[in-house]
Amino acid sequence: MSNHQNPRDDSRPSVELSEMTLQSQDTDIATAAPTRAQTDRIRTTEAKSQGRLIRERFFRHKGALAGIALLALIFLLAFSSIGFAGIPGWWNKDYDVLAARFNEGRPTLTLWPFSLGEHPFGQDVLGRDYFALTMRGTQTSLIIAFIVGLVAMVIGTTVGALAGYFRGWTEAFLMRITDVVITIPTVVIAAAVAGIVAKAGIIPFAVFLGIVTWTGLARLVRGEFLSLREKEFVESAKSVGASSFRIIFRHILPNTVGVIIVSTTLAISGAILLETALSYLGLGVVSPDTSLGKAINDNRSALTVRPWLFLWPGAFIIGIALAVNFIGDGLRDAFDPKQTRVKQ
Amino acid sequence: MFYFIVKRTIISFFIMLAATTLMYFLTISSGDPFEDLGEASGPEKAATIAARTAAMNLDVPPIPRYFLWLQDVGHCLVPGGVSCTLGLDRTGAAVLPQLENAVGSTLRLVVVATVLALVLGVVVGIVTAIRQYSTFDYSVTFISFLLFSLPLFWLSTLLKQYLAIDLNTWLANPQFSYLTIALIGVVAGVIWAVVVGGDRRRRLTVFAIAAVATALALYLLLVSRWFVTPGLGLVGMLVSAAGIAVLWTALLAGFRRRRVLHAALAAAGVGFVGYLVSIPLLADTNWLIVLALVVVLAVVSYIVAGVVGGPFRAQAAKIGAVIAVSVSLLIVVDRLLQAYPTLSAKAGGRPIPTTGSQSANLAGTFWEINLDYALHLILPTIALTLISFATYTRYTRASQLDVMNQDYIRTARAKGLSERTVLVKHAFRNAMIPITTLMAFDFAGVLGGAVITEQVFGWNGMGKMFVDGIQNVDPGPVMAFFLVVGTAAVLFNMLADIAYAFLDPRITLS
Amino acid sequence: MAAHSSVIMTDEQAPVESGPILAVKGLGVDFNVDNEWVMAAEDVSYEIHPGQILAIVGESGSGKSMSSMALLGLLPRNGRSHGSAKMLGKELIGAPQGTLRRVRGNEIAMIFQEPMTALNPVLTVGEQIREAVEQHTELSPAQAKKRAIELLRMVEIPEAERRYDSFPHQFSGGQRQRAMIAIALANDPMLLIADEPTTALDVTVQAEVLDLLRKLNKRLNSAVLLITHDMGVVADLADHVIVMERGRIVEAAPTAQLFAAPAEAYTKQLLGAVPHLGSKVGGVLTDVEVVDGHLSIHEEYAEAALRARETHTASGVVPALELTDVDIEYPGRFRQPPFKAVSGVSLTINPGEVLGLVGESGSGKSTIARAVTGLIRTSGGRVRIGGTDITDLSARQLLPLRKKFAIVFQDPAASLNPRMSIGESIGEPLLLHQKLGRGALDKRVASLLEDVQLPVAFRNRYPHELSGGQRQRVGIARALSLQPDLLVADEPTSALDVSVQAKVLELLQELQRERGFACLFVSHDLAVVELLASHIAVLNKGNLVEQGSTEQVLKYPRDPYTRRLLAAAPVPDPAIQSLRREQRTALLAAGSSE
Amino acid sequence: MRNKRTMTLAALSIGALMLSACGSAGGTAETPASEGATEDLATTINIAISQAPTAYNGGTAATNAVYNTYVDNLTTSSWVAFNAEGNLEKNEEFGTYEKTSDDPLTVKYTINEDAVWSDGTAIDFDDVLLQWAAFSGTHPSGETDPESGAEADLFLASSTNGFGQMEMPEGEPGAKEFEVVYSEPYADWESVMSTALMPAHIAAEQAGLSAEGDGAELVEAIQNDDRAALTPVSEFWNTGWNYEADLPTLPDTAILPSSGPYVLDNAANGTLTLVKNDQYWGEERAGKTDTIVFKTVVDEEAVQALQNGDVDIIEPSSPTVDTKTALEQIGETVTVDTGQSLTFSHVDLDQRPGAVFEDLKVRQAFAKCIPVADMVDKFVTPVDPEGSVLNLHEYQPAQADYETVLEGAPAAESDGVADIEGAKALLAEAGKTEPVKVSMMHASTSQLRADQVALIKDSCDKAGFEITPQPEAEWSAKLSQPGAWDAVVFGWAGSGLVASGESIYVSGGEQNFGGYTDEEVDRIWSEIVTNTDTEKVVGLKSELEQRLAETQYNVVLYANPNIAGYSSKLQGVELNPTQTGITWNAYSWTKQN
Repeated sequence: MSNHQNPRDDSRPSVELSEMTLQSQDTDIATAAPTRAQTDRIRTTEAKSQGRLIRERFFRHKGALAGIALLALIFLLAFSSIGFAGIPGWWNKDYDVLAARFNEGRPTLTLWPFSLGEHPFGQDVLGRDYFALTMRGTQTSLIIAFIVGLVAMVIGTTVGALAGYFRGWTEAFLMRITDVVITIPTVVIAAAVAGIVAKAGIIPFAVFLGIVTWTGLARLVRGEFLSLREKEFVESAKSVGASSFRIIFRHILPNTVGVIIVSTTLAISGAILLETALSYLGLGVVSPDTSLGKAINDNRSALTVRPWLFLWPGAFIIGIALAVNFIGDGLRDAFDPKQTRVKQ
Repeated sequence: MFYFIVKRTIISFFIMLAATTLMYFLTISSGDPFEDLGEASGPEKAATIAARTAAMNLDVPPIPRYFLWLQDVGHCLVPGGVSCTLGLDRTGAAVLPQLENAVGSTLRLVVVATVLALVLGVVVGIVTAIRQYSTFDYSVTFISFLLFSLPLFWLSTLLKQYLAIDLNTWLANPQFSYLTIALIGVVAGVIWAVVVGGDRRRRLTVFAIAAVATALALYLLLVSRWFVTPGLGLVGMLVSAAGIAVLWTALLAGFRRRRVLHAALAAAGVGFVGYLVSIPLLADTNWLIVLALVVVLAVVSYIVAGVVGGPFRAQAAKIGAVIAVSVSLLIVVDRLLQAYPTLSAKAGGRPIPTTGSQSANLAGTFWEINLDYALHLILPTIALTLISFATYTRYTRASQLDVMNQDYIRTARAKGLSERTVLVKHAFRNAMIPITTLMAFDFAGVLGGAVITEQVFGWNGMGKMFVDGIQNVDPGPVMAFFLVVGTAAVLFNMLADIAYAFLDPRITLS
Repeated sequence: MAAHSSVIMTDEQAPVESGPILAVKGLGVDFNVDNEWVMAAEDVSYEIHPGQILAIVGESGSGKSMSSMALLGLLPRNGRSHGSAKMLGKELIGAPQGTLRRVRGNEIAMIFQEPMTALNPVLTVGEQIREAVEQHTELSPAQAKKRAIELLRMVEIPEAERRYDSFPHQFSGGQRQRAMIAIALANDPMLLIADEPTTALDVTVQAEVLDLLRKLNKRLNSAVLLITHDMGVVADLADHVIVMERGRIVEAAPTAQLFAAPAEAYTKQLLGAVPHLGSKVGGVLTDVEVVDGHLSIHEEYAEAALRARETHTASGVVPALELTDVDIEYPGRFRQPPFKAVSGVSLTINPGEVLGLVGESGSGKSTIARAVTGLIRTSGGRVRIGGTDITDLSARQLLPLRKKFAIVFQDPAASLNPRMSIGESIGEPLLLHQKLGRGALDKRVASLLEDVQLPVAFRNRYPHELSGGQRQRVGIARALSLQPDLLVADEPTSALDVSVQAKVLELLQELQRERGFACLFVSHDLAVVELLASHIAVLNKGNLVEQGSTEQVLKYPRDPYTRRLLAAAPVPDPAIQSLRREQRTALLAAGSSE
Repeated sequence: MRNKRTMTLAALSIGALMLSACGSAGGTAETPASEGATEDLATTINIAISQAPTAYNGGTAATNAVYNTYVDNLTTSSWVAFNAEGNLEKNEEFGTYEKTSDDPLTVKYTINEDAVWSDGTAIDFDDVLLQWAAFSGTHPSGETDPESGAEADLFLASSTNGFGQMEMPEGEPGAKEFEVVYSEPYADWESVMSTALMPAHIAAEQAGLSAEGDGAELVEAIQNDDRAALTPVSEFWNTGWNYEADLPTLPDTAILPSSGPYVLDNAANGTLTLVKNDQYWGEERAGKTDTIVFKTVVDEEAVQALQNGDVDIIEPSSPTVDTKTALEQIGETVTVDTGQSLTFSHVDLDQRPGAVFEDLKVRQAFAKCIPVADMVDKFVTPVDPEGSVLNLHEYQPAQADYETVLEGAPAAESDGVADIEGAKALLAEAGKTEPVKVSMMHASTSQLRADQVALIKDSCDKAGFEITPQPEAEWSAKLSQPGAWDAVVFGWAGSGLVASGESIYVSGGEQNFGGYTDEEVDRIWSEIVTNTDTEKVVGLKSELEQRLAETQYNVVLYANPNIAGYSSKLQGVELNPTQTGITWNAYSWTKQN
C-alpha cells in the first residue's frame, strides 16, 4: 500500500472520481462542449439516483451478495419445504409426526450423487424427521429475529429521532432512559424478561426481546440527527416554515435510513444468537414450539453420539447470522457517506 | 477533569438507581419463588415457605421490598452501622460473601478475555487495514464475521470436545507424523505469505522460509520433548530478549538511528541479567515480588537505555522500559511453563480442564497455582475472546482506514516520513480514539457473555449467581450480579471518555 | 542533505547554474473509476527555475492539484501517473518509494489547502515540525527542536517557544497555515509546492501569508509552485502562470503578459469572470495616497458620502428590512459564558435595494443573516421585516410572514436535501404556503427552473447529480418560489468556481432587476459585493464599523478596518496589485502606529 | 522494506524457539514429580455432583436434597442404610437395635462404644435426643404459614414421619443405650433412624449452652421443653450448618464433626474436599482412599468432564440414549453401569367431579392408549437393557418384593402395549362421541417430558382423545391447583419405605393431585401405616395395588433408568436405586494410578 502507483490496487473500483468529476462540471451542460474525458464523466455520473449509487456500491460487495443469496436460500428452504401457516410445502414429512426410526435415525443426505433420502438430517429419538424439525426451527428463529429487528428499529428510531431533534429536556429524558437500559447487558435483561414471556408464545417473546434491544440503534440515530439538524438544508426547510414533523420525517429521517438499516440488520443477527443463548439458559422458546436454539440445546449431549442433531441446527444458525452480518456490512459500505468523500 | 468525574459519578449514580429498579422488578415478576415446592408436602413445605418468606421479605409488597433491598445496599455504601450483606438470598444466606467469592473468578475471566481480544483485535485490524482488499484482509473479514455468528455455547461445547479433550490426549504423548509436521509447516507458510503480501516472488520466498522454519521448529520441539518439559532456557531467553528488542525498535523507532537500536539491545541485556538474577529469586514467590522485579527491571533499563541512547535519550529510555516489561513478561511465561510438568502430573496427565475455575487442594508453588489458573482460563477465554475479537478487528480496521484517508496522513507522507512513522505515530493514535468508546460497550457485553460461558465451563462465578437467581426468582443474587455489571458498565463509560480526552487533545472534559 | 548550520540563509544551496530545479515533461495522471481509466491530467509540461514562482491556475477538476501530487507520488490509491518529472535531472515519476521519501519534505516540500485537516490533531505543532527536521537530518532531538522553534519564528508565530507545545486546534487558521509553511521549509527545500495555500483564509490573513511566501522565496531563493484558482493571488505572487483546463494546459505565459494580453479564449473567459474590485465604482481607497511609504488620507471626499447617507435614511418608504441595535448571543453551555456574536447592529434596506454585508469569518455576518430569517433568536434590539417586528413572534405567528422573505445558503451541496428531487425541493415552499395542487405545482416549478436557466428535466434529478453552480441555481429558485420581498443571500457564490460564480451573480442581478426584491447580500468578497450591492455594511467582530453607499465605502472608507480590508483584497492585475501592496503596508504601518 | 523486517523478525523468533528447545532440554525444567508414584493407588477420587452441597445438616426442609445426601453418605453413619437392592441394611459398626415390644411399639437402640465424632466427642444420647427434638415437630413456633395455615415448628425439619409418632426417648446424658416408644404403631420404624444424627454438642455450644457432661444442659432443656434455651438451638440447627451458596468455602470445620468414614476438609468454588476420618472406629466402612473430592458439574457437561478426566465418576440424572452412547464411545478408559432407580414416571389424571377423567372408563381408556411399552423401548431400554414396563405404584422392579406384590394384584398386570381399539371401545361405553379434549401438563424445561407427551398424543389421538401439550415452567406449582390441568406427566421418587406414599393416594392427601377418592384405598392405607409387621406389608400392598389398578388411580409408566459412568481405574462402584445415590459405598472405592 506504500506505493500509490502500485497497480495491484487499481483493480479495485472506486467512486471517488465519479464524485470529483461532479464538481468538475461547473460549466452549464447547455454551453459546455464536452471533451472525451468529459463525456466519460457525464456517463459515469448522469442519471445516477442516490438509490442507484447505493445499489451499485452494494452489489459491488461480493460478501453481501453471497449473504443475500444464502439468506434467500435459507428463507426459501425453510418456508417452502414444510410450508407455513397451513400452506403445505414440498417436503412430505411434518416436524411433529412420530415415525419408526430408520437406521438409528442417521441422516440419509448424500451429496454425491446428491439425494435427500428419507430423512436428510436424520431423526430424533421419537423418529421425528429432523429435517422438518430443523426447518420449523429455522422458521421460528427467522420470525423471532426479524420481529426483534423490526421492534428494535421502530423504538430505537423514534427515541433517537425525538432526542436528536428536540434536544433539551426531551433529549435528556430519553437518553437517560437509554443509558439506564444500556447499563444492563442484553443477555441479562433479556433473560429476566424471557422468564415472563417465553411461555406466552413466539410473537410476544420476540416483541419483548425487541423492546430490550433498541438502545444501540437509538444512540446511533440520535447521533445522526444531531449532525443533520445543523445541516443547511434543514435550516432552509425551517426558513420556509416547514413543521417539526415535516422536518423530522421528510427531511432528516430519509437521510438516516442508512444507519437505521445497517444497525437493524445487526440487531437481527444479534437476535438469532440471543435466542440461542436464552434457549441455553432454559429461558427461550418452549416445546412443542421449537427453534434452532432450542434444537441445539436439547441435543447438546448428542454431539459425539448423533452429531447431526447438534450440528445441523448450529449450521443454520451460523448460516443465517453470517448472511445477515455480511449483508449488514455491504449495506454499511453502500450507505457510508465516507465512500463518496473526495480525496485529492 | 475532577469536575467531570464528579459530575459523571452523580449522573451514573442515578442511572444505576433507575437501572436497579428496572432490574429488580423484572426479576421478581419473572416467576414464582415457590415454584420448586409444588411436589413437596408436609411441614417441610410450610417450613420452607416460611423460611423463604422471611429471607426474601415476600410478606412485604414489592415496592417497599425494593426499598428494603436498597437499604441493604445502603449499608454497604455507608461505613459503620449495620453490617453489609447486600440482602439475603432465598436460603437466608447473606449475598455479599457469595458475590465476593464470585467476582474474583469472573473478573479474571472477563479481564483476560477483554485484554486479549483488544490486543489481538487491534493488531489484526490494523494489518487488515494496511493490507486492504488483500487476501489476508478478505480472509480476516470472513473469519471475524464467522466468529460474530457463532452461538457461544455451541462453540464452547465444540471447544471442549475437540480442543481440550483431544489436545489433552495428544499432550499425554506429544508426537506428530512427519506428514502432519509438513502440513503444519505448509499452513504456517501460507498464513505468513498472505500476511506479508507483496508480489508473487516475495510471497513465494516468504512461504518457503516460513514453512521450513515452522516445520523445523516443530520437529525440534518434538524431539527435544519440549511439550513435556516446556520452557525457554538460557539460550532461548537470550535470543528471545534480543528478538524483542529488535522488534520494539523496529516498531517504535526504526533502525535509522543506530544509537537507539544499541540502547534497545542494552535494555534487552539488562532484562537477561534480570532473568539470571531472578532464577533463585523466583523459585517460589508472590505477585508482590514479581511486580517489584518488573519495576526494578523497567527502571534500570530505562536508565541504561537512556544513557546508551545519548542524544536520543528520551526515546531510547522509553523503548528500553517497554523492552524490560516485555522481557519480564517473558520471564513470567517461562516460569509458568517450567511449572507445567509437575502440574500436569498433578492433573493426572490431562492439564487442560473442561470445567471449574481452579483445581481443588492444589498445594503447589506460586507458579503452579497461577499456571493452574491459566490452564483453567484457556477454554472459556478462547470462547469469550474469539467473539469480541471479531468486533475489535472490524472497528479497528474501519477506523484505521478512515484515518489513512485523512489529510494529515498525506501531510506526513509529504514530509517524507517513513511508512512506519506514518502508521505508528500519526495513524495509530488517531485510529484508537473511537476504539476507546467501543471498549466501554464491549466490556459490558463480555460480562453478559460470561453468564453463558461460566455455565458451560462450570465456573462458580457471577454469571452462575445470576442464572440461578433468575431461575429461583431470587432477586438477592441477581441484583448483586447486576450491581457489579452495571457499575462496571458506567465506570467503563466514564473511563472511555477520559481515555478519549487523553488521546484527543481537542476534547476537554467538563 | 548535508547537515547544515541552523542559519536560515543558505543561498549556496541553490544550484549555481540557473538550470531548472524541476522539469516536467508530458506528465499525465489517470484515475481508475469502475475499472476504467479516466484522465485527470494529460501532457503537462513546464519548468521551474530557482527563485521563480510559477502559478498553475485552473478551476476545480482542471487537474492542477493532481498533476502536482503526482510529482511526489502522493496520488490517491486509485491514481497512477506517467510521463516524466526530473528534479535536477533526477526522475521522480515511478521512482521507488525510498527515493521519493528522501525527496519529500527535503528537496520538495508541500503546503496544503486546509490547514485544519492537514495537521495531525493529536500531535503538537512543534512535534510535527521537529519530526520533519529529524527525518532528513542527523540532528539530535534537542537540536531539531531548536530548529523547529526558529522555523516558527521565521513564519512569524508569536512566542514561538511557548507555541511549540500547542496543538493545531489552539492555533488560528492563519497560524496553522504558517505552521504548515514552517513544516514545508523545515529542510530548506529547493521547491515549494503550495496547493491553494490561502483559499481557506480571510483576505487580510491571506495577504499576510502571501507576503510571507514572497519574503521567504526571496530569502531562500527557492522556487515556488503555486496552485490556485484565485487570479488575485496569482497577480499578487506569481512570475509565471500556467492555465489549466480539464487536465490540459491551455496557456503558459509570464504573469504580466498573461493578464495584459491573454491569448487563449478560455483564459480570457476566466479573467473576464473574475470580479475586479473597484471596476464598478472606479478604484478603491482613492482617498488614500501613498507618497514614498507615507500615506495621506483626503477626508474631504467622505463629506459627499455623508450627504448621500442622509438622503438614504430620509426617504420615507417602509424599509424591507430594518435592524435596530440588534444583539445576538450564542447561549453559554455548562461552565462557559455565552458568546456574543453580534452587538448593537443597526441597518436598513429599502425595497428593491441590495445591501452588501461584508466581513471576515467570525465577524457575525452569517449570524445576522440567520437572525433576519428567524432561524436564530436575537437577544436584544428589533428586527423589522416590511415593518413587522419579528423579534418576539412565535414560530406559528412567524409562519405567514415567511413567504415575505427567503434565504440562499452558502454551500449549495449542503443546502439541498440529498433525498429530495430538485422538483420537490423547489416546490416545498409553495406546497407549504400555497397548498397548490399537483399540476399547478409542477407548472410553477417548471417556470422557476426556467427562471434560473435550468432545463425543466432537472426536476426529477437529485442534488448530487448536479454541479455546484446548478445546485446554487436550484437554491435560488427555491428561495424565489414565493416571490419574497426580501432575499437573504449568505455567501451564495463563495463555494463556486469563478466562471460559475460570474454566471450565478449575473442571474441574481437579473432576477433582482426583474422582481425588484430587496436583498441582503452577505459575503466576504468585496469585489463580488461591489458588483451587486448598492450599499455596503462592514462587520468586524460583531460590530458594524461602517456602512454607506458602495462607492463611498469602497472609495472613501472612514474606518481603518475597512481600509485594511480593502487593501488586503488582491486584484487580478499585477500592476495595480503591486501598488495596492504598498498601500496596504503603509496602512498597516499606520494602523500599528495609531 | 517494513515487510522484509517483519520477515527477519519471524525468522528470529522461530530461531528463538528452536534454541529454547535445546535450552530446556538442558534442564531448567525439573522432571515431573508425580506424587504417589510409589504406591499404585491414587490418593484422590473426584466425584461429579450436579449441584454444590448447601448444608452439612441435610435434615432441614431447605437442605433435604440429593446433593447433600451424596456427601452425608460419607460423613455420617447410622444404624441402618439403604443397600444396592434398595433395602434397609443394618450397620452393626454404628450400633444395634431390636424391637422389644409391638404394643406399644418399642425399640431398643445401642450405639457402638467406640463411636465418636471426628472431634473426639462420643456419639451418645444427647445427639439422639436432639434428633428427636428436631424431627418430632413438637415445638410449635407460634408462627403460622400464610398459605396452608399449618403452624411451623421451631425446627424446620424436612419431615416428621416416624419421630412424630415417637415419644420422647428416655435416657441419661452420655448414655450409649436408649429406648424409644411409639405412641402409635409406625410401619417404617426401622428406617426412622436412617436419618443422620447431628452433633448435639456443637449445636449446644453454638446456642450458648455448655457441652459439658455429655451435653447435659441440652438434654435437660429438651426434656423440660425449655423454649428459651431451645430457640437458639433450633436456629442453629436450621441454618447454622448451612454453607454459602455455591460453596465458596466451608464454615469452620470445627463445627462440622463427622460420624462417618470421611470428614469435611475444605471447599473452594463449589468443589468440596473430604479426607479420611482418623477418628473413625470401624473397619468395614473405613475409608480406603485418602481424599474424596466433589466437583460441581452440571449433568449436560458431566460426560465431557469424565472423558477429560476432570472427574472420575458421574451419575447424571434422567440419562438419555445419548448419555449412555456418549459414555460408551469414550472407550475402555470408562466403565458404564446401568440399572433402575426407585424414581418413576407416571401420568396423573384430574378426576374430580366434572373433570375430564371423572369417569373410570375414560381413565381406563386413557391408560389403554398410552404406549408405555413404546416409551420403555425409546427411553429406558436404550439406557438400561433390564428396564421394563412398570405396573405397580409402591414397588419398583429394582425391589425384591416387586414380583410377589404383582402376583397379588392381577389387575395391575399389563404389558403396556397401546391398545387403541380397547380404548375406543371403553370411550364408546363411556358414551363419548366427541374427541375427549385433554390438556396435558409437563415441565417445559424437560425435553424428555415433552417427548413423552408427544408419544401419548400420537397414540391416544387415534383412540378418540384430543391431547394438547401444556408445557409449564411452573408446572409443579400448578400441580396442586385443581383444574389447572387435565393430565400431567411427572416423576415420583420411591423411598423404599412402606408408609411414605400415603399422602399420594388417600382422599384429600396432600400429594393426591388428581383428587382421587376411594374408601377402600383409604382403609388399606390406615392399616398399612399402623402395621409394624414386615410380613404383612406385602399382602396389604398387593391389596392396595389391586384396588388402585381397578380404580385406575393413574397411569404408571416406568421406573427411570439409572446410569453411572466412571473411570475404569475405579473399583468398588455399585449403583444404588434409592435417593442415597452412587456414593452410598464410596468409602470402599479405590482408584488405580
